[in-house]
Amino acid sequence: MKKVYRRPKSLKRAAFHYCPGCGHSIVHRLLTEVFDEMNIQDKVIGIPPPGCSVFAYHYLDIDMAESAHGRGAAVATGLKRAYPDALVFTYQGDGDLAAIGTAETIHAANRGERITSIFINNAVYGMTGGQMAPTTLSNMKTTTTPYGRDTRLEGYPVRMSEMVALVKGAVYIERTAVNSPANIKKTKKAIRKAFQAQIDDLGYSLVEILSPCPTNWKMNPLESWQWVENEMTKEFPLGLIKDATRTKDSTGKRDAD
Amino acid sequence: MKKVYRRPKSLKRAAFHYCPGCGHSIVHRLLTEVFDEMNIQDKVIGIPPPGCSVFAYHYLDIDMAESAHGRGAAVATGLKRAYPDALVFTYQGDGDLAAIGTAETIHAANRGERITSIFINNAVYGMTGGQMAPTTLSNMKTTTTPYGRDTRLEGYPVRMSEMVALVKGAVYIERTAVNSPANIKKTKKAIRKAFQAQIDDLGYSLVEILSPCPTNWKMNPLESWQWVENEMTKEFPLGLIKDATRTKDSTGKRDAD
Amino acid sequence: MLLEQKTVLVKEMLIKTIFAGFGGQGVLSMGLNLSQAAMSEGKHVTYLPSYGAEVRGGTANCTVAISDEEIASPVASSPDFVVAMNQPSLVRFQNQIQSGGLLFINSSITEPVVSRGDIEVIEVPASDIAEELKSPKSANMVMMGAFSKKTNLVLLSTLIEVLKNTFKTKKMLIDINKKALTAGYDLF
Amino acid sequence: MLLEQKTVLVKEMLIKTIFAGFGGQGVLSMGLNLSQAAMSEGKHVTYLPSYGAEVRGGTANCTVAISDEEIASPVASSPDFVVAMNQPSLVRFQNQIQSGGLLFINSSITEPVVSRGDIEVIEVPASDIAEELKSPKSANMVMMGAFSKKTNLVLLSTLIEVLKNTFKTKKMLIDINKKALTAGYDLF
Amino acid sequence: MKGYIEIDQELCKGCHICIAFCPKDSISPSDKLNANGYSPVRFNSDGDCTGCATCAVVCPDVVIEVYRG
Amino acid sequence: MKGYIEIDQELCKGCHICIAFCPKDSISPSDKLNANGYSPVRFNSDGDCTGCATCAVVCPDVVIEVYRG
Amino acid sequence: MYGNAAIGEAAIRAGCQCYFGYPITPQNELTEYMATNLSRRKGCSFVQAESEVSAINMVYGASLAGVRTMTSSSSPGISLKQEGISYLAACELPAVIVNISRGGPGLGSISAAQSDYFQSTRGGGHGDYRTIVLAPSSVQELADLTHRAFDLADRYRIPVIILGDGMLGQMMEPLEFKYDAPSELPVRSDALRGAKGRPSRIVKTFTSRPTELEELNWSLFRRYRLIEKEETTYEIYLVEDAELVVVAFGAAARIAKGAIRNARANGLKVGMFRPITLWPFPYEKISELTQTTKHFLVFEMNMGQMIEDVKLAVEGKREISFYGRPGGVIPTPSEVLRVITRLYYQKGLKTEK
Amino acid sequence: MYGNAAIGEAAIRAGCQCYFGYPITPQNELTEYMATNLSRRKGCSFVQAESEVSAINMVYGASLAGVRTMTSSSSPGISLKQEGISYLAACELPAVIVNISRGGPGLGSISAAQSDYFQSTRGGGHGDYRTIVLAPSSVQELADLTHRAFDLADRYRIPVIILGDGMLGQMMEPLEFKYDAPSELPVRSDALRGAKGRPSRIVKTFTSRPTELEELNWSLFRRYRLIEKEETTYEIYLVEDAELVVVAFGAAARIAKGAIRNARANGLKVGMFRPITLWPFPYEKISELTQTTKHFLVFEMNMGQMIEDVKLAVEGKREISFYGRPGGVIPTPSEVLRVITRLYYQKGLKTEK
Ligand SMILES: Cc1ncc(C[n+]2csc(CCOP(=O)(O)OP(=O)(O)O)c2C)c(N)n1
Ligand SMILES: Cc1ncc(C[n+]2csc(CCOP(=O)(O)OP(=O)(O)O)c2C)c(N)n1
Ligand code: SF4
Ligand code: SF4
Ligand code: SF4
Ligand code: SF4
Ligand code: SF4
Ligand code: SF4
Ligand SMILES: [Mg+2]
Ligand SMILES: [Mg+2]
Repeated sequence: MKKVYRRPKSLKRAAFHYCPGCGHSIVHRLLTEVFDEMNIQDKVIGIPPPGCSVFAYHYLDIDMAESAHGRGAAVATGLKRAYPDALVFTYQGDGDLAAIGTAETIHAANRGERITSIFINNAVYGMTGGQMAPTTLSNMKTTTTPYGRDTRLEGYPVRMSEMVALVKGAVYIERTAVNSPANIKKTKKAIRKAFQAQIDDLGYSLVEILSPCPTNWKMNPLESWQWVENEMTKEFPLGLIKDATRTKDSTGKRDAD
Repeated sequence: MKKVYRRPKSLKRAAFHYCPGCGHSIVHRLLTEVFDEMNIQDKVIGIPPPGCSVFAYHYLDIDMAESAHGRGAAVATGLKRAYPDALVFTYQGDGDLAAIGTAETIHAANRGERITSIFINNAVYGMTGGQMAPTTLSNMKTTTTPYGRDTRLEGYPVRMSEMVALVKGAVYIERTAVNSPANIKKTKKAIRKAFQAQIDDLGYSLVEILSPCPTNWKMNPLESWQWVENEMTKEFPLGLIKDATRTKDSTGKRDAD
Repeated sequence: MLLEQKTVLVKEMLIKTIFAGFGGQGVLSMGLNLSQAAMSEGKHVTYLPSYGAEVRGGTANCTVAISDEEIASPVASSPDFVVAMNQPSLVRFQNQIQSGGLLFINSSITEPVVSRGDIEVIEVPASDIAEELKSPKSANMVMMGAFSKKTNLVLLSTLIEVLKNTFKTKKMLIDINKKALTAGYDLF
Repeated sequence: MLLEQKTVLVKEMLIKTIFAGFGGQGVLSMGLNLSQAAMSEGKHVTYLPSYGAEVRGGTANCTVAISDEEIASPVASSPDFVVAMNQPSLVRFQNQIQSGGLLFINSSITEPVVSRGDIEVIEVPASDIAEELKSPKSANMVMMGAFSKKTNLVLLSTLIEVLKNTFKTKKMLIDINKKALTAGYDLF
Repeated sequence: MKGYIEIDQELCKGCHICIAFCPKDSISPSDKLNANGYSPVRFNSDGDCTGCATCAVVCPDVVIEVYRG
Repeated sequence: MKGYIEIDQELCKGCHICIAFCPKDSISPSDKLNANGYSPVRFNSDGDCTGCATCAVVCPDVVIEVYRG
Repeated sequence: MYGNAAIGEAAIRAGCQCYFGYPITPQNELTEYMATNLSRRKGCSFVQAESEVSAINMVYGASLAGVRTMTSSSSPGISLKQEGISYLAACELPAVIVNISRGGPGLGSISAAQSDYFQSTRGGGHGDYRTIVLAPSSVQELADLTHRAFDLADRYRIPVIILGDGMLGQMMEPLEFKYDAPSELPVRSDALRGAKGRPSRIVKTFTSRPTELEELNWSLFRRYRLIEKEETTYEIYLVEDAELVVVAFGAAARIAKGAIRNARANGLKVGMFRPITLWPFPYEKISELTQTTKHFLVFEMNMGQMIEDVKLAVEGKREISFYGRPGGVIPTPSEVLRVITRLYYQKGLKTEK
Repeated sequence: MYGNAAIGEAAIRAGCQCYFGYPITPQNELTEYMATNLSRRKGCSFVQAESEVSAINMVYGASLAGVRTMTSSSSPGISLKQEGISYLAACELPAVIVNISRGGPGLGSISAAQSDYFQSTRGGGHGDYRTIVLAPSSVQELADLTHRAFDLADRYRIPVIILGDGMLGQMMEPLEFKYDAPSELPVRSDALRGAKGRPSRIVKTFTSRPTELEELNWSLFRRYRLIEKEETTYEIYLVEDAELVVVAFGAAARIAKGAIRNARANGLKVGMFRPITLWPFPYEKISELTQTTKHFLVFEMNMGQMIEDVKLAVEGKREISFYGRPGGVIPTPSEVLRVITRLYYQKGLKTEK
């Protein structure tokens, strides 16, 4: 018999430190599958965040550098400006990208930095023990919303991707999930498109990925995968949010919308 | 004969330090007219920014406190949470609100803080000598875009109000200008509505005001007023951007959109 | 030489225990129970859980220090007692134990491959006994019973008092945990 | 007393001038011209413009220090010379001038109400003369001409050389400014 | 004359915005300078000012008071 | 048997996601523990695994290799 | 009660009305305690800010309104607060800032360290200003000093930093609260609450006249001198006859104490000096000790920061040695005992007869 | 050329490839110089960031890519960069950070001050780290030290701070550049540029093993010791026979020099010591001076910060006086002369025969 599925080449042989059922490692795998398929493993530079994925460099066999919390887009900007031949991506949690990193993300996108952001939306601060994230659902309990997120005091789940879509330098934005075979495959496609937009020198690309966090949601893995489907996608509808890759030529002269 | 126009009561008798033709002082006057008419002079607390309007407290006869650059919305949040009886507003430039203060603004709006932001968009950093602002128009020359703003490298004019409108805690957002009698009157109305939203405890309100900066635009005052009309409003269309004050009851329980 | 002896002398008044196991095994509760019991017996106590990223791997541990005097450090680099509820904990901590110390092993799910002769290994089939009691979750209390018997650090009765306090409103839990404690205590 | 004298002695080698006026009057150019002229005559020179919020009010000023030695501070709290191109500048700076110093006044638009007798006031109708020359913008150069004659800080010819350099490509401007300089120089 | 205005000559900055917006050409430039170095504008009392207050609405420095009646 | 899979017993975290998604019920839970304290799942070689690789696609820990043919 | 929770409870009992924070290990339990226990108190407010920068500026806002307010974070987050702290100090606004510090620099480690001593005592922000810095060394003291921090902040209109560390924040120890929560929350009389029945007020530092800012600096420093005089606090332990004095603060001090107990048992005349206020630093008392003590050992969980203050106090009169472990390594009492013992014999100090 | 522009031109000539900045007075001319002159250079990049926090993190990114990179700001903006600077130091990434400082604390004044001495030399960020700090005192030196800053940053893989002030940044003085721009821009060999033909690389500090972080700290400090040995720089002026030595840096030093020239003319034996590297601070040389000098006067445009370093150097062997003006007040040479004269006679120092 033929081996039809094997570990991607760009994925190091290390045991993931993530909790059982966590979405982070799926996204890691998809990234490395894309690197292998596009043959860009030796051009890619990744910027992982403080967050559960802080150790991403233990798994992805590419050049990587840690960034300060929320500053991925700024670090990637500096790196890409200094060395435009690289393919630079940030890997960021929802606390990282949508709270402390709001300004960096929006302005890097607006400048049309030729970088890609992989944005893991798990509706909580995973690493620090399950505090409210900007993306925490209304009434959802977290360690800092012990009585449920009260939208009157704590605000509403922030749809960061829709917001970023408003700036012209962002050329490709899609929201996917890693909670089913079909969604996982779509996520991979989206990641591929995002890197392609960067290779084509078009502008900023972002893939928001709804990702289960069974530990902080206090569910078993399967429940958490279902919760993504049943609850999260209601607030964060899956699908393409913006695609200006066709209307925009690579000189960037034409506007994206 | 009857005096039909006199200086507002809440406006101190001090000579403005602004350049001839500048829009800041018009907005100051409108604010004090609104304070007088709504009779809220002794309830209002203002947070002026670093920027040309840093000395706003020399003119507005109300409690005021300076804030760090960009942090107006956070300061106002703290103040309002500590003393909800106050009517709190931030006064912010486009550098202040739309660059360094991006995150503070968006998240205060999202939490639906009961505060009002008066956002002076003059397409440049006035105070520091005319550098590019997030709102600088494409190809516009500033001291940091001496060859004109190159959207491929420096990004596009950011429409902050439209972005803030996406978050649910923001209940009233309008863009006006102070470059003609009609627009000035509309601006006053908008300011009034914004404070009313706060009084009604509905959420965050924002009035973006296109404002001439003859000095840094290197125009005479009248040219600058016309430039607002002919150039700025093309990129920043005037009018109501969001009004959820009617659909939202004061318990804040009902969603704003 | 003299110096060394004196040092040991003083140290004898201070006992440090590490409880370690998988996230779900209730190792932190064991530490808390012991701490509260020791406190109510009038001792100086510190309790220090593992925290942060360490927790991510699915294992947990905590350190309890008990003394008649002020406690200098809540950290135990060479604990007097170690309670290993699973294999990785056994592997991680067995070499740190102080010479002459005690190592408690949940022998139901752990192979007692211990590589040193200067410590005493106490095998407690805690999970099995808890299973027998139809309460697999209280393996930790079985272990605590055994621990209290072997170490004499705190009285069994104090542990039971603490339990009553912890589960104030949940009478059923008090009973089952008390049973588990006693079962462990009576093992030796 | 002796001490004081010596101090003055040393200080004589260092001359500080403040140029002040409205934003549009070209006071910064006056300072730059003087600085460059002094530099090309081999002097130590510092030039310090006003900056930041100060500029907002519509007034501007700059300080030029010229010396045969290293210059300690580019700031002039008591300048030797002040050139006041408008009334507010006159008001602001006249009391700072060093005893025995010179105060140049653009008398076309300024009333020389000077309240001290220990300085010399030089009235230059700079705006009027510039008007006569059909070049209202070059009032500043008229003043520079008068300044150079009265102070002997730098040669008129050096100032003209500097002008030539500044307006390299704009021949017309050189001529008109040269005319203005000379007109000011010839006033006294 | 239906109306008239008073312009604070010391605080006017001579921006001429009021002139541009006055529907009755009732305001004119001047070339005298005030203490701040600006040329304040002046009211044409021989014009036909209606006291419409447009000038006051646009004046950035709030130096105009308007009378009507 | 059209296909089969290999599960790395030491790295499997026993999350049972693969079980939930396998269309052929070819994976089963176990209650033995590996060194990391997890109960790895095992392949039912008597099932009718098609080698569809769905399990590998969903496995968060990338511990499944799939054979078909 | 955990150290972190102890701070939270003490703050509530001190009348803290508004807490603004942002998650970061190892201080999360404090933020969570406030979310659980402050958010539902009448008139109180808990906000999880979008960043540490935001949180400190919210504190600034709440302090403007005259209430007792607080934020907490750990090392990297405290770095982000530096601008805000400088503003608080400049505007003479009281506030309590808790740093449950961790290993650095950079993202570092989440284990306990004392590497933020300079940042806390020398002002990591811009400008000439000081903050009071309190260094607790037990859970009880975390609670007590939190209460004191609020009092000091109000009394001197100054930001007060509580410099703890991951070990203190995470550990549990017996604890007794000495105060109940006040029935009415305190409000400062100089609060900005609208200009009702009084002239409007301005809080600001910006000026185009440097002499005005200079005057502010002088007035701040006059107050700082007063604080130095009134509030300097320290603990001494067996120093009377000590040939060797260990100087340590916070967690390091309790570790040192353990070592010293053993050293004494071995006949070594060792004592301890523990600054409780890191600023104002007890220079005078240490200077006094130089008359009786032969040698100083500064022991810190960092590469050597407080040692500069000890040197400034000792002024070359006695020799000073240093032992430090940075990065989040927590030294053991017996390790410190070894250091003490070695040093003791090296320097030829006299033992108990 | 203005001081600010001089830094910009010197940076370009030093091969600076990427500049990231954010407007703030009094350093805007530097940002603008880079916008005008760097943005159009081949292979170079100028970015006006959305904030100072962003700018320093862009610098971090560019430094990762191995190029010479720089940011500049003034006091409040530098406070915001503290976290980023700590990361740069931790990850051993070279970078040049210019602080054209102004009056503080808070928003303060835009006039020249030296109140950021502690922040620069003690690490305003978290963790045990140091940055080299260069303090120019003329426009020529702004240019020269900028060049040196890039060299030092690369040689020691360390962030280097240039601590200027508004006076130096805004003034114009004759100036000569000693280097031409390199024809090829330098790239460090340890750059992250994709793992082509080599194993992949990781740049990070975070660890769950404190001992790993401790090792990093030790290795940093070994390098710091080397820097102290090799790179300490200072200027001495008429100290040989001086009874009184004025210690001053940057702008204050040039003012002091003017005062000293006059003091000498009056027969007072006064000299000056000017640290050019504020870190590493020239402790040894000052310590040496205590043998010949009777009294030290520390003169700073702040409330007294460098004086601590002078005290650490002098170790109580000589008396030290302080004169400072904070908040952006720029003292005059004659004011300093008055201070010197008064002090001279108060202390009964010997004049020239
Ligand atoms: C300046 C700073 N603030 C806070 C932290 C602590 N911190 C580490 S990760 C994190 C957020 C984690 O949440 P998220 O970004 O959603 O990632 P996840 O762990 O959920 O994948 C925080 C607040 C930090 N490292 N630095
Ligand atoms: C942290 C910090 N960075 C930068 C500055 C300098 N600064 C003062 S005002 C300002 C921006 C002014 O532009 P804008 O907000 O548009 O206001 P305007 O002057 O145009 O009204 C800047 C960058 C500062 N004071 N603090
Ligand atoms: S805490 Fe959540 S996000 Fe983090 S590893 Fe565990 S499951 Fe994944
Ligand atoms: S610089 Fe522009 S915004 Fe500032 S006062 Fe002048 S005109 Fe107004
Ligand atoms: S009131 Fe109306 S008519 Fe009269 S001057 Fe003003 S704008 Fe003109
Ligand atoms: S608009 Fe006002 S300031 Fe401008 S010229 Fe008219 S009166 Fe003067
Ligand atoms: S390959 Fe398909 S059928 Fe076979 S075990 Fe995996 S999911 Fe089941
Ligand atoms: S999905 Fe993977 S890790 Fe989870 S149980 Fe199946 S094989 Fe094991
Ligand atoms: Mg998250
Ligand atoms: Mg602006």
